[in-house]
Amino acid sequence: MSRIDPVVLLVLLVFTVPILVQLRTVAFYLGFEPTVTQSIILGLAVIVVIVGWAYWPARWLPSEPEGCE
Amino acid sequence: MNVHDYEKLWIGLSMVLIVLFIGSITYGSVVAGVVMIDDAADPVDPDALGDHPDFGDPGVTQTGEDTYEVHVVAFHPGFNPDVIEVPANSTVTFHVTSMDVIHSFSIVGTNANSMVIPGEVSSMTVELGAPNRYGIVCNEYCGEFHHLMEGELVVVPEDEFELEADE
Amino acid sequence: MSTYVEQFPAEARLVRSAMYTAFVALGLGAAFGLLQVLHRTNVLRVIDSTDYYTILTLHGVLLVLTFTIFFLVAIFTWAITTSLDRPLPDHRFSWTWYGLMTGGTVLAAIPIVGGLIDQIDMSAAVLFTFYAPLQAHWLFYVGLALFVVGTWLAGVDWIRTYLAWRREHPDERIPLPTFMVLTTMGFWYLSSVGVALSVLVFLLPWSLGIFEHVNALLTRTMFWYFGHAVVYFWLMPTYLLWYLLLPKVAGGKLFSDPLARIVFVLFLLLSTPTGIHHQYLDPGIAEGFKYVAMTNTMFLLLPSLLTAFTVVASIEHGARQRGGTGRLRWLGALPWRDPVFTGMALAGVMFAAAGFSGIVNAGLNVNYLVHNTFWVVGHFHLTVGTAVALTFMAASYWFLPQVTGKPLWGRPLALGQVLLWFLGMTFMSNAMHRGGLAGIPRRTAEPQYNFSFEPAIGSVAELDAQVVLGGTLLFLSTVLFLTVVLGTLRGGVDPTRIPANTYAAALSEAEDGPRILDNLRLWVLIAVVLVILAYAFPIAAIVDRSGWLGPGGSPYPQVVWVVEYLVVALALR
Amino acid sequence: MRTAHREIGHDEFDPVGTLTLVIGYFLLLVVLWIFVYFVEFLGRELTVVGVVV
Repeated sequence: MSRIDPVVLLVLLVFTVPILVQLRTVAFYLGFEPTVTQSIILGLAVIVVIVGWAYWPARWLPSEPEGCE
Repeated sequence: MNVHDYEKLWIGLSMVLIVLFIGSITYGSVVAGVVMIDDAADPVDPDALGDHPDFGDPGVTQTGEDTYEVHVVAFHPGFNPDVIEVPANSTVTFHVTSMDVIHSFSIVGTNANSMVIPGEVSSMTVELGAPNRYGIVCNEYCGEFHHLMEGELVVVPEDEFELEADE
Repeated sequence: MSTYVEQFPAEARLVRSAMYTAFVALGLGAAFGLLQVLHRTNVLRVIDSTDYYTILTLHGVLLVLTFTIFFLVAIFTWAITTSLDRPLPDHRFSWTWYGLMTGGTVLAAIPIVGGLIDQIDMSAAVLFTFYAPLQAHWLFYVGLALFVVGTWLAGVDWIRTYLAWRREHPDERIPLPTFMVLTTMGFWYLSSVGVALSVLVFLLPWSLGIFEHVNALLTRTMFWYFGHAVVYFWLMPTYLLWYLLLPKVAGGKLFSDPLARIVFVLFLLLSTPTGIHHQYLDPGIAEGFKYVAMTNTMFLLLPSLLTAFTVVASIEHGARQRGGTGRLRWLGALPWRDPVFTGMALAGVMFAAAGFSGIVNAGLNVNYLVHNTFWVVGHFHLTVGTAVALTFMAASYWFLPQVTGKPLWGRPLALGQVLLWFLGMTFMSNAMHRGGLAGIPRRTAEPQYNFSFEPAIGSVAELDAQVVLGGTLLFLSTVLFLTVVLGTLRGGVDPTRIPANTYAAALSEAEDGPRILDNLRLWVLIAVVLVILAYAFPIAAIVDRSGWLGPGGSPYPQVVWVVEYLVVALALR
Repeated sequence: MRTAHREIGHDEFDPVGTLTLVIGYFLLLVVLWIFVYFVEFLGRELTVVGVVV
């Protein structure tokens, strides 16, 4: 089962998008200049990590019951 | 009235923000010397610009050793003159007015940006550095050909600059 | 405990009609928005660039006047009748103002659409701001005036309801929803007088040929006298929903009723004497007046920052009552499955982002950086285009069942719709802000010039791609919204499946606040004084410079201009 | 769907999460403002420095 409610996960993923978009802006000002493709790949990677976290079996992590309705 | 302590703290922080914003804007005006377009120039008659001593023959004039004036007439859809040539490392004052509707005179990628209103003259002084080329656009909708309205500011090396014969 | 349509069947009909009008405007406006996005970025061109501005005028007028204000009258009618628990006094009067608003919209739309049709010698491609000497057909001004008069009469309707209630309850505190409606109407009357005078005294006679000239700077100043307050007219029903509906759907109570009142009083006082901040770069207005407008505007941040705290605390209260814990983990306990909640919460997040770009716009000299660039478009698509529009759409998922008695259809679709809006706006507004910093202008059909723009990040092509992606998602989101609306309307009536018509109670109640807060006469009086202080001198100075009817200047468009254009175009070749 | 609902009254509710969020917002505004005002704006060329009529 997922660590958080799938709908909450969906909202979380949508919410991640503006953060990723603005991180790209920050990256440019810090001197990194990722191309559009690199940015998309990086963004997808972050999303995969979040989804992975949500669905990874919570064996060795303390279970977090809140949000699981 | 009971206001929660956290909310009192937030009201305090909000006031800090407001003071920070007003403070840095005042710093920009007083210390950094950024001046707003204002009512310094006298109004003109947009129907009689041809008879105006400066706008009747718009263009660049020299007013001092390194100081120049540029008179520009905006109209739908263009600027007269549309290419402005000035020397590098000079101080230039633009005077822009409109012979028809409201326009803007905006030097792209810089802070020189002004509304142009018929009957009023937008006067602004800027300090130019090294040779460069800047686009000029009208960024206020002025009619169906608004998107064609553009010009260019060319900053040429001092030794290549020549005033056009003003006849 | 029952639904609104059971409590007030006649008012529910009025609220429904106003909402449907708003939805039609939203659908049309969104379609024109998509056309613009695709045209501007040169992806798909079905119109001429010269017609772009007519489409833009329709997009602006339909969305920021028709959609928002029709939705506002729906919300306000609901708020007054629900909180005072009494019907409107005279339904014929109510339908009169609704008719005036609708008729006004149609009359104003005729010449705008006429501009697209060659056989009709009418046009009104003057955009939402209709700056003279750009001239519209006189029908446009008549329609606009009728629309505004309609909103004035709507206010009279609500005030009459309130006064009738007051006679029966002489000592009670004004219920919060009614308080919000009355303060909002206070500044609406105060500010819309400016645009009404401008239209009736100057622009309409001028469009009929009675005057030869108008004073461009004066009419522009009168427009902005109204033009900033109008954005708060869109925002106040949004705030009302954030204060009254959002805590309820989050499962909590409003954190503080007195602070909500203070916020609305501050908006009444400060939303009008700030309009000159739209004219920082105007010649003919002294820097001192601009500085005063800037400080007023910065203090106008206060009620919005207070709102941020109160609304978030109310939501947090809901989350904790639902079992949420921790410093931030409670966020996960919120009802994210509910499109009403999620839509309004995401709208609030985007409004927080808009707060920043708004401060830059308001920042006197820093305005040189962004004035009339794409940045501004990015800003108001976050404010009116998301904080307001997305809140209204999300609230519709609660209101539609209330006013029709039909349960919401397609709840998952509705959730998808609000998420899609958030995604689309993320891309579109981000690209617009960044394009603005690179100097790309707003309001242009072809941002391709002989020189090129140089964004600090990425390329113009990349920004264009983001605008197209965002605009397309936003259009799809609107289509989804209308689908859910139609799906709901096609369903059967079943009030048992609809929550009762209530709004959030308060943790700190009205009685905790001083009684002076309810003294609306006093606040309106102070608001009038502030407006006179802020505007008497600038207006006097403008008139002193060039007279009431201006220094000259002919109306546009005229045939001679087309000829002149051809000459210029040939010369440029 | 709803988890166990409990009533929380005015005096037992400290909006600590709200405080956290708004302080985060405060810091974000300060940083963005300094960046846009002092770097983007004052750092640009061709600033209007006066009016010589």
